Amino acid sequence: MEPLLSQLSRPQRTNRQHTPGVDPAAAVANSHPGLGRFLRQAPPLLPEVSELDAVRHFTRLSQKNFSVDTHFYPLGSCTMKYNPRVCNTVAMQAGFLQRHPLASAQSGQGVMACLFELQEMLRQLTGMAALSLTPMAGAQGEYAGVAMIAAYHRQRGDVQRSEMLIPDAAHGTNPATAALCGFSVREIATDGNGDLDLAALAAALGPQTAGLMLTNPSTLGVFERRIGQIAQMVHQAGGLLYYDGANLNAIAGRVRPGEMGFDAIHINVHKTFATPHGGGGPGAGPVGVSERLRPFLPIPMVAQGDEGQFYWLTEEHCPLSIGRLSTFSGNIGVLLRAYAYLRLTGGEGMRRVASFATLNANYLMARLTQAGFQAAFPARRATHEFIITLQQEAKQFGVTALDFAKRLLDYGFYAPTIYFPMLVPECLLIEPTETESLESLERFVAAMVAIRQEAMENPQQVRQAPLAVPVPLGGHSRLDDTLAARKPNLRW
Amino acid sequence: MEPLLSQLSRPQRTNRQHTPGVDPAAAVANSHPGLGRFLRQAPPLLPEVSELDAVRHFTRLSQKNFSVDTHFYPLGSCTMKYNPRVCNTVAMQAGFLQRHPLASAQSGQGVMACLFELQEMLRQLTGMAALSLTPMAGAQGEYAGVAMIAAYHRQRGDVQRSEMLIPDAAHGTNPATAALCGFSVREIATDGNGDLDLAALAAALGPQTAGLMLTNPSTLGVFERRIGQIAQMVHQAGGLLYYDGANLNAIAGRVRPGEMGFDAIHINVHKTFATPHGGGGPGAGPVGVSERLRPFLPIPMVAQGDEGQFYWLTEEHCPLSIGRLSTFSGNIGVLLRAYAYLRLTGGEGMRRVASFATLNANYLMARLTQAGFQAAFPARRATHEFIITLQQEAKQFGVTALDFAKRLLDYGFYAPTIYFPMLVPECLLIEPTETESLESLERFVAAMVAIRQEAMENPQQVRQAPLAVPVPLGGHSRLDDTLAARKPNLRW
Amino acid sequence: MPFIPHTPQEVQEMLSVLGVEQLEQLFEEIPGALLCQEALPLPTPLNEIGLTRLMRARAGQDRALLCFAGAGAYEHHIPAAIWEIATRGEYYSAYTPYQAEASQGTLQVLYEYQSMMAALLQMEVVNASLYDGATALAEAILMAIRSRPNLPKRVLLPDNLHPHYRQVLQGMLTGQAIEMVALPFDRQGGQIDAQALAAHVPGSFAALVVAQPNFFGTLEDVEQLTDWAHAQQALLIAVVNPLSLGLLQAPGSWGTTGADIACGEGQPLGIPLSSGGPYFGFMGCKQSLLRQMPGRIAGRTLDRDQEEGFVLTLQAREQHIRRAKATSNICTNQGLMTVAATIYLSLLGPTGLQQTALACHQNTMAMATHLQQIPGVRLFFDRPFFHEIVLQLPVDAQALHTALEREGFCAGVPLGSYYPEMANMLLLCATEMRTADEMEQLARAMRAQLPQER
Amino acid sequence: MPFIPHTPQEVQEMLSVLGVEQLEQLFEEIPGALLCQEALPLPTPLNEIGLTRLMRARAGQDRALLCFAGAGAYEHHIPAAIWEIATRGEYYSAYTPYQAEASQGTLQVLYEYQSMMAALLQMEVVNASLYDGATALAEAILMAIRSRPNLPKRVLLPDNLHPHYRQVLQGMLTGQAIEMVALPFDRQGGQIDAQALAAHVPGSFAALVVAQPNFFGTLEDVEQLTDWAHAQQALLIAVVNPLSLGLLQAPGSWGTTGADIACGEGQPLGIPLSSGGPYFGFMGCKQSLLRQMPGRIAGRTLDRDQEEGFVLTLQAREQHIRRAKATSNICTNQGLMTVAATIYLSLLGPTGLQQTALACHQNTMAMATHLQQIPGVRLFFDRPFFHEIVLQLPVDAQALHTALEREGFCAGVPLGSYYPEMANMLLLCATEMRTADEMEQLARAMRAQLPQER
Ligand SMILES: Cc1ncc(COP(=O)(O)O)c(C=O)c1O
Ligand SMILES: Cc1ncc(COP(=O)(O)O)c(C=O)c1O
Repeated sequence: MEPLLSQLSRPQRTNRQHTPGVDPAAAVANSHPGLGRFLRQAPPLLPEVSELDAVRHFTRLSQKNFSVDTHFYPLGSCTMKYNPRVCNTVAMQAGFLQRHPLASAQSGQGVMACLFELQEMLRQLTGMAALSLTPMAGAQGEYAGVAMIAAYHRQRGDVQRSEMLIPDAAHGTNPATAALCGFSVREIATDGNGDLDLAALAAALGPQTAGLMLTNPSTLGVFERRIGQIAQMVHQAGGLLYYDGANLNAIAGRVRPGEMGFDAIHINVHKTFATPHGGGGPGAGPVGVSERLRPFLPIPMVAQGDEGQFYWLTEEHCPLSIGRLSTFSGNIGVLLRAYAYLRLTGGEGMRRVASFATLNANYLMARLTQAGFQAAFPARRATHEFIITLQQEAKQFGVTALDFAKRLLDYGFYAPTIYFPMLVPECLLIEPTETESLESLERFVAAMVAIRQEAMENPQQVRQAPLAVPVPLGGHSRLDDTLAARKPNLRW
Repeated sequence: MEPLLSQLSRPQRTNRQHTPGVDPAAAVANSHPGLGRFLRQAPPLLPEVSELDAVRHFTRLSQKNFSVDTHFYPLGSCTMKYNPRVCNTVAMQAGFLQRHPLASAQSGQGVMACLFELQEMLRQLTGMAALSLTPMAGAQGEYAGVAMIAAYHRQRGDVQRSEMLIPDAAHGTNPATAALCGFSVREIATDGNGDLDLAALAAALGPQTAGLMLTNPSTLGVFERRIGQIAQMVHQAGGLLYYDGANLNAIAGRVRPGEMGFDAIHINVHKTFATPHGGGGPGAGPVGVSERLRPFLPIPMVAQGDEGQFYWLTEEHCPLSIGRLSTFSGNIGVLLRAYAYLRLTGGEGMRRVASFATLNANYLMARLTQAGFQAAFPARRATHEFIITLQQEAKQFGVTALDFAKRLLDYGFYAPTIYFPMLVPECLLIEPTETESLESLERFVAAMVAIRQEAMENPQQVRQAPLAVPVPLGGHSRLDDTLAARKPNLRW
Repeated sequence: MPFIPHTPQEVQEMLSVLGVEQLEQLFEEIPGALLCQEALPLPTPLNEIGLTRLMRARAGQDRALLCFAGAGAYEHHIPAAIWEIATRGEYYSAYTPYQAEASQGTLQVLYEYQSMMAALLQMEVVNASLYDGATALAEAILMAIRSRPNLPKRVLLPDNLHPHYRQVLQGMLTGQAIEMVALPFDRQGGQIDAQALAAHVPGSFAALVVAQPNFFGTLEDVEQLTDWAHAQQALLIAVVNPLSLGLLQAPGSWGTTGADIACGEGQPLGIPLSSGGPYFGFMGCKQSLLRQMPGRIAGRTLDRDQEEGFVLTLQAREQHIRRAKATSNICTNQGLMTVAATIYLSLLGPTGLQQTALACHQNTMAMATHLQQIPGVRLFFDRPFFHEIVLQLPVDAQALHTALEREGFCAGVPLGSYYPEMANMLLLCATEMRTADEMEQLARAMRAQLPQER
Repeated sequence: MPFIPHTPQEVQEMLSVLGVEQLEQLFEEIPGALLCQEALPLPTPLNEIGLTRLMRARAGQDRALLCFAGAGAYEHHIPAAIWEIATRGEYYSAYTPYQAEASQGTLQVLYEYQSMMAALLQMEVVNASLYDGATALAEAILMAIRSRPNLPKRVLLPDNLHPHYRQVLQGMLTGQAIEMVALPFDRQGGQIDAQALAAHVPGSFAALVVAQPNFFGTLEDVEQLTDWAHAQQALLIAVVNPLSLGLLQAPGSWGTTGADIACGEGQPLGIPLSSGGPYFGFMGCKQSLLRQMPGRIAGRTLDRDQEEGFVLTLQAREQHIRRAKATSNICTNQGLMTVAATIYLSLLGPTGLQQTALACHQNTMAMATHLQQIPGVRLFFDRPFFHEIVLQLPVDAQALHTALEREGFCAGVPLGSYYPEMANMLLLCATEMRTADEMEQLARAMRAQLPQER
């Protein structure tokens, strides 16, 4: 293991190059006379390491990560595609980085132009009437959408609508968000084809229905074909439709959620629009709405005045807004990267992205199926992703989806998403994305086949995987999650 | 092994994002009518890889390097100290990067101010009368210095001076440079204390002597104490003194070559002044001179006019100059990094660098000696570096300096310089630099002790080292140099 | 193709494996009426040359102002090493570290982040980040309410809390029907009006929120407030500026037993201003509240070979396991920002942090001295401050601000839009980045803009 | 301390191991008279804040001009990925890869660099870089002379070679007493004057140098020149722009048997202009000349386990082994620049390189068309060019250049200081970076500066 920073620390090791010049002798004289009683007794117990040791430490640690820039990362639902480096470079320019959030709009016309155009492009792509960029991740976009649905019903005096319908296959953020907004959650079953069970939906709909949260393509990797009918049913019951836009990669530029009948949608720019995931964020979750929810959009948004100048829409302009979701204006640096990406692709490029994301997913599903793996929905077209169930392998060899996932690490692949969606047993949710080459896909198939062979011949070995990720990449055999949760060790 | 780019290539794989928009239909119409016969028949046989594959390839390859940012790198004579990241950041600004070399001085006052001040600072530190920044590495600085010595003698009509004296311990660039300048090389022996053999020097001096090239501290890691006497002897014989300034790190700000009596000096900014080595350059080798060589300095140099404006000194201003050494003005980007470093350290900081470089070298030498290793010059103070001879170990266990060096890689250390200087058998030339912590040094001692233990118990194992650098770091056991030279395979 | 590696031949090969002729056929399950027949009218694609040109022009349009604004986002020194390392592909392009064995880099950084933030805050446990300061406070309040199920869903919220934080809470807490009770501030010192507390009896609210420093930059009597809240059976939620903790008392040591939850905006720790984001929210709490904490948490554990390593832990709190019953809906957080903050803290160290905080304070002191010499200008609050001050002007603050912007200053934040009665007031900040000369420049410029009474 | 990790206690510990009390004692071997008693009077040290401020100001001072200058250094598109990767610490802070097993990253890149450059040049072997274009040519000539020991130490050097190259050769070849014989250029086409060749008989010189394109941007009859040189028993040294080889014939295919040595400036391949450096020189040659080649060379080999890997090879040519008899004194070369060039070539690929070269040519064509419409302005040479043209003006070129710089243009390079008879001429270049609009801007600005005759 790379030593902890605390182990590298030595008392009084300093990096003066980062210290402002303060005259210790004049410390008291130059400070507020009343400051004394507010002062910390002793400096914080932080490690004291040299800049070289810090650089080495964090450089070496970085090498222990699998990442898109180093490995195939077929993590379903996460769209781990290539994050063009140029998007980082152009976003990290001093002009953008140094601007204070409360500086006047006048002094920020460059960044605001980008944001305005991004709003417009995302509006185009989603087919929604209006859009706000401010949510800081998918889940906050969901929050904004569901809060708008709540506000809509409230504003109409329709106060009985306390229930949010959510398919059982939905991502965990959907029910969590509905709950945060004060709704009770009612699960709707999925049928054997991966579609929503319409009978169950019909049964659930009623005057208490605030809305339905849907992902399409769903988290099962298939397109909900009866979306028109579903939208009609929900609307007829007085509910609204929320679209979880984490899964846009295979349909962006091809189908527009607004035309499917959705009233609100969030977009994970850190998925479809290639902003990096940063080992856990930051992302951004712009939220779009149909005409009826427009007044409720979260602030601030960027608008363009008559003379072409950009300005912020705030509570003054949007009295019905659900309000502010972040201290300032959301993850602007991330939005700039999404903007840059969209300028590189354009409309034709987005269609191409969707085509090749779809091609890669379907091809990989076909090849794995040929190789004897069981697709969860073999009769369906895959969209950006698809599911393999290892139920058979689990039964026959006692080797689970988790074991396969861990063994893939030994083979130099990041693992697909496992055990989500929960309704497919022993599932691997696999999303190759359009930026992977045919060779990548073939190497993955070969690894899967090899692991199944191992599972047959030496299941015990696979159950212990990873045997050991090579040392500079981590050097670990399987880590004990249970121990971690039982005796939490959360700091040194 | 990471596959070769050529193995990742597929015909017609393109990265349109990097292609300018040319209309293929109008290719002929928009081209010069006479161009046809100059055209290449077929596009060059370059690999066709995607941007993601390229990013992955070069990112993964980078991880296979040991570097200062990841490992202790005690490579003697190379001063592998921490290269402050800020020096890279400030040098990589668009204002600097985008300037055309032939743009007017008027439009480059920012970069020229830095260069001018760097000239002045280096002049101060070396105690020379004047200085030119233009040489692109140490060896080119040497070339400039020796060419100036030649020009000096020539200008005085002193045409018989055809011989350059060079200590046997000197770096290979010294004799190679002297030869390049048309001198014949005469080696001067080193005495048992690592000092120059004065009798040998006296015997060699004569009317044919153009000069003496000396490193002080020498490549043996000791300071030539009788430098005053040597300078006097050489000058008396009509020769000039050249100072190889690769070894400034332990004396910068403490002793000035100009005051030792040197007439010309080059400085490796990629050693003492912390510019990176980049896996083999670029560096920069500014050259300083005493008053008598001033007219011969290579152009261009930066001067400051009466109104404070900076301008280039060219052949017009310096008719006796040895001329131009590079197409434009040398490695300006590297010089900016050196400038930044010097602004961070200042005069006091450079003294501190020298002190701690000396402390680390002496401490490491003492600890290795305590541990039973044989220092080449145990009675001497180490300067920035010192030599251990493994003659004993080679005799007793049949384990050579090369074997030790290779085994150190297995222990996670880059190896010290070996078999240089050639006059100490089985030598390790060790230079820890001031940026390494006490813990680094102790870990190195422990590794050396452990390897000696292995050499005793299992010499065969050490002789095969590296057993295997971990896979992501290269994954290799010892590579076969002989095979490489016997059957050169220099491209795919 | 840009970012798509497929060659024409490969496409054919792949399609034939799928038994289709055309890419379009892969969309056959989508109802035809929904399919867009052609590309949507986005701007024509640029190549990298065009994009770079465009974005340089855009960044160049944004005017570099000499920054004296704070109000929740601060211009601090950001060591160059931070972003040179944090943008390395291995950090930048990795996902949330679900597969621990393939994510030890990010996980160890998170663990170190948690450890250092815990030390800085003197809190027992810290999570791996939330979106930003305002949402971290919202989560803290939700957490406090959850952990005090027997108390009314009421929290006391001072008016001297950042107005944007109050706006965010407004939105995020209404869904849960949480009542926010405003606490007025003292007109002399800007701190929470101690008398107003008397109106609240034990057991009538679940938590008291205290910002230290408060929005006006002045310092609260956190000792008394903490003990008072605890005496009322309520939790004390501290909102702190992490950089100020180089100098100021850590929330974990406030009063007899310390704040229960500490949260705030992490931006001062190495994150560029960036017009407002991405930043990150941090949160620490007492061990006893751990299982109510939202967000991801990294933990140390062992592998099969008994080697130490790191995993995401206590995931049973989170939405992907607990779904509607999770402690929060947060999923993606602000990971990369915590990498930056971790490097920041390691480069500054205790001394660096202390000196930086001190320099901020002293610069603001010096700025206050300069500006008060301008006729008609005075410090509005008389209490000790950290690095922000409220300046009372003889004119409308917004107008002066606009005038100074023309001169190249971002002269703080006019308070009128937040506190209508404070239309003549400006909230100003001078961090360690401001030089003596720059403060004089500001004073000169301000003097030039103001009526010359004498 | 900045960049020095030692704590006071550690210093004491270390000194006591050495048996001394003070750091100063470690300098005791140095004669006292030589020791500086105090710090030298360099500028006061800055912290990183101050340095960054200073360097921003300095970079900001350098004016961004719209660049139509070439003359050996060209503004090309540099994909962002290149420098994001090349400045990774593992490349940036490594030494020359002496320990092969610990340097496989750099070594494989060098091998790939050599392979791609060999393909681009169509030369059999390529080294791992030299300093820059001019010194690469100097080395090529030295190499040619060494490999033709029986011929006189004379080389034919055209006057249409970059004047700076000729200056560098002047210095670097005199030490070796090599005679450089000037070849005039044709006044119509700018190419080497074919008639002038007749003066040189077989066996009277060791090498002919040909620049393609030449300094004036026009194209030489390389087929004939190569065959002619070979017929005289001399070597043909090609100086080429690597980017032009996306379009133009590779030196390895010139004439019947190709150039013997090809060298040049690598800057167009992903290296920023940077006021002139660091760039890199490249060199390729025929297999038969390999052992005369200067500089480092990476080779593929096997390890003990028969795995393929890379080492520096043929080191017996180099100064650290062969010392005074080495093929060159070069040691440190321009390593990191070749990493950048390797990434550049891999991102552009054959199509990208071809398209880029074509765009350069077409833009220069378009520029020529625009500018020739200005009264009194004409293209001086009538031969086909790659991406540079010489423009004859009705006024002094330097004066016009200065005037245009005030308008924001770097309007090429006035030729008067290199060729006194060409004081009215400007060498101009339009790479793929220039837009149609920018070329019109230049034309408009130039027209405005010139006397309106009609
Ligand atoms: C289907 C789905 N919905 C919602 C989310 C939540 O998005 P975020 O992580 O950006 O909050 C995710 C991403 O994890 C997702 O895959
Ligand atoms: C003692 C000595 N002299 C000269 C040189 C040559 O310097 P450079 O490699 O910069 O050409 C070196 C570096 O290798 C050296 O160590």
